[in-house]
Amino acid sequence: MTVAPLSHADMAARVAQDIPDGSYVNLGIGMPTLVGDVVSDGKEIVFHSENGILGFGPAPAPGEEDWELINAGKQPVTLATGGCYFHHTDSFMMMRGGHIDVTVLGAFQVSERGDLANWATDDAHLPPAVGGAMDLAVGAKRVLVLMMHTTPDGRPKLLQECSYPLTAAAVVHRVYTELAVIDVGPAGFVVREMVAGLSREELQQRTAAPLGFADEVGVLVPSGR
Amino acid sequence: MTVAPLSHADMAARVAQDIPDGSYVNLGIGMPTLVGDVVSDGKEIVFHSENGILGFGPAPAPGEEDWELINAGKQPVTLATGGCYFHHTDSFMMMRGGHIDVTVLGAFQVSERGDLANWATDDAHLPPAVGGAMDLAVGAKRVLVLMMHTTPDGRPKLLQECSYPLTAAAVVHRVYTELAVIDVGPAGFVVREMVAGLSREELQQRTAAPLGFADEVGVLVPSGR
Amino acid sequence: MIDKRVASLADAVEGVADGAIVLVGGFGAAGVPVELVHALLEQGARDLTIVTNNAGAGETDVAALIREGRVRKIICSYPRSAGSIWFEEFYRAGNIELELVPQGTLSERMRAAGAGLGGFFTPAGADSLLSRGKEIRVIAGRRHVFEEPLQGDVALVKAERADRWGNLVYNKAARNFGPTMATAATLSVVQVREFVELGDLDPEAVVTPGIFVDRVVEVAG
Amino acid sequence: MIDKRVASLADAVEGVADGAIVLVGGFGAAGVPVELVHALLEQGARDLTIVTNNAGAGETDVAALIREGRVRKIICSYPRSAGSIWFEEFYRAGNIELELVPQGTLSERMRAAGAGLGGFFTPAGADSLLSRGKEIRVIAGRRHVFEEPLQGDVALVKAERADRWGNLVYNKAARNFGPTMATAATLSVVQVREFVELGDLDPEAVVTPGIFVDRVVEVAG
Repeated sequence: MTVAPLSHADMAARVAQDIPDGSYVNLGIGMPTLVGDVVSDGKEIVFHSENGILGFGPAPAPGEEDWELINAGKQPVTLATGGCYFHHTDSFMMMRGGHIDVTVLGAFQVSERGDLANWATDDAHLPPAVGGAMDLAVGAKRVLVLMMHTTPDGRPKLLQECSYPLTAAAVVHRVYTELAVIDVGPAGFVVREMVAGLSREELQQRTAAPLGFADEVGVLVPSGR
Repeated sequence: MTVAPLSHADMAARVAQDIPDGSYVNLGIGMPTLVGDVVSDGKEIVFHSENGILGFGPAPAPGEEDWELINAGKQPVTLATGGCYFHHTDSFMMMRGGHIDVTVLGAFQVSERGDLANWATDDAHLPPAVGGAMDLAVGAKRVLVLMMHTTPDGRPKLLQECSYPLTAAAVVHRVYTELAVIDVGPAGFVVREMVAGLSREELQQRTAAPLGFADEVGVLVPSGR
Repeated sequence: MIDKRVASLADAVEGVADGAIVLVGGFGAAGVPVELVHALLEQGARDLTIVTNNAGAGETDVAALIREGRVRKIICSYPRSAGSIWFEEFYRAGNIELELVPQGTLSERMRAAGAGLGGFFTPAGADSLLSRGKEIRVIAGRRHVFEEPLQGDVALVKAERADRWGNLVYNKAARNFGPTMATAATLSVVQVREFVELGDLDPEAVVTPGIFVDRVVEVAG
Repeated sequence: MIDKRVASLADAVEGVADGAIVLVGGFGAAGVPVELVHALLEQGARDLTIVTNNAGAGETDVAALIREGRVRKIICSYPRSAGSIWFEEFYRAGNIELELVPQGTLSERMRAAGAGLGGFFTPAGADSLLSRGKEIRVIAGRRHVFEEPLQGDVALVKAERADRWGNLVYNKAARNFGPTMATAATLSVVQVREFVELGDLDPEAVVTPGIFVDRVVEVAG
């Protein structure tokens, strides 16, 4: 394959396009946090952090960190004008209760029914850890997955059935990878956009479930960032 | 019977004696509210109101009423120094969750097992109404009942079984009437104190369940108030 | 740009459908969104289910909705307040349905809806007639009754101050059911005494974060 | 006279029994009652069950309790933080029991205990391994799992300011689990940065009313 995949920054920017102005958004730890850096041009987005912040802003300047003002990834943040604090149980009311408009999560695997596996692998060496993933996956109005199309050793992450333990069943609405934007619906995976120069067959080879294609498949063009 | 029963004020004062310093107390509407007027001599008691106040104080001076600062009986109150406000769901956490040390409630009937009937009679003419009675009855650490010993037409209110619909089963710890202070325990009703001049037989006649008596039965003496 | 402020009471209640479940804040007279309820009366929605602690008194707010025949059913804990004449008249004539719920359960059922829970077991009322027909379970040696979440289509709430994001603070015991109802309705509508600028509310002291609020209208007094 | 202030950290944790269930606040480093946990280490209670979001990191607080062999079991949502070396070592050697709970369920289970509820149904985790052996119920077309209340014997919480009644306010995101844990333990112990006079806290902005607090100790910094 000679095509140029999207960079992480481009992937995040593509997700950001799909987040409407005025949304309440929870970003998972890892790559999804990049979305926060690119989403704000012209839109007013309120970011939620599971540890009790609604409306947090960008990282503070070096030396200005407040370790009692951190996000779910334990990184220092700031409070946006209009932001506020609340306790954990109230925070998870927001998450589980359908009040978060959009969540962007990383994933190990996504099935064509929208099943999400993002909390445990089959590596028994590590103690299991789940955090807020399950609450968020069942509760957000729209679950977007931002992940690489395959594992580092080339195995597909888009599957007919997840082999890893599920986080939640039938919750993912859309997947963003370095190669494509793919909807998950009653018809299984439907490709909406593909990176320039990639063939449908090449994308299917990297995907372990049958792909449908939209009538008009858009083209993703790397920005060079 | 020639004995002088306790006045309402004396009954309230007798209840107040049994409330330890530092207690969190919820007073039911009606006669129990009188306890608030007599409890404070030397003790610091924190009064809870179901509508979201902890630490309310006495009624305001006439003309100083704030109709957004009212108690469960919808009467204007004040806020004591150290008091605070919270929402209804949190307020009922306190009540149902075992955080209120003492509640003083009125009752239509109390059974010898401690069953409480204080929300509905057999009068089908009135629409039913329950308020916070059931949450409080199951949740307070100690449930004290303050009521007249018999109905206005002379029927006993202390019974083997309540004939009115129950508020909660086996919750009442002690009953205070104009005639006696009566514990409710595994042995049924046990009289702790009786008003001066009343015989055990006379008290039993006014009670529709067998009365036990403490080894030393104290004497209740009306204050004249 | 987020701006939940609306210009009029009519805008605030626009779109409430016939048959809606409407959560109405207040305990006694404190925290009742009187002007919003009157706007709903004007707006004309019928066949409503009203969830509120009391059943209205006198001729205003929920009592007026009942008097005008707009209320099919009321879900409340204490409909027998002084002056609840319209409720009592409709109730005796069989013209209004009543679902009586212990007050803590009423509040907790709305919270469960707002929190995305499927229901809960409570000891309150488990020994009473109000648990008839419901699942009873003995937990830790004690009878509990299963209670379902209570979700509203609309919540009408009164608060003290709001910013354009819909962050709210309340006044004293007028807070009561407001914060919970705001979480439990598809459309949460709030009347406030005063709009403030974004950033004017102390972030440590916001009681209802704006995420739970859809429309805010200023009603002086 | 109510005065919940105690003079020392040792007084604050006095009486914690072997085998106690101890709720420990904090998320990451924010809101962890480090000094109270160290006082518990000094106090010597063994065979503890610790309920906390993470499993400690480095050599301090919960990690130190684990290192010293005081912790029989940990109930948490995310024991795999950077630096959780003592937890990982004990876990691999089979010397500590782990009950993994989704974070919202962890918090909600403690709230249920504090609220006197017998448990609740949640959709979180209902499709997952974490619901194995638990009751599953389809409610409104969706799988839910039944979760039990989680009551502590002791809660260790960090807040910002307290008065002698135990009313608390917190600092920013250090609030996290503190308000819920304070409701859910038989003995709630709080370290605060500062004592204030009764009446100095805004009654509209108290986060934890004193009824949920038993002891408060001042720890500067």
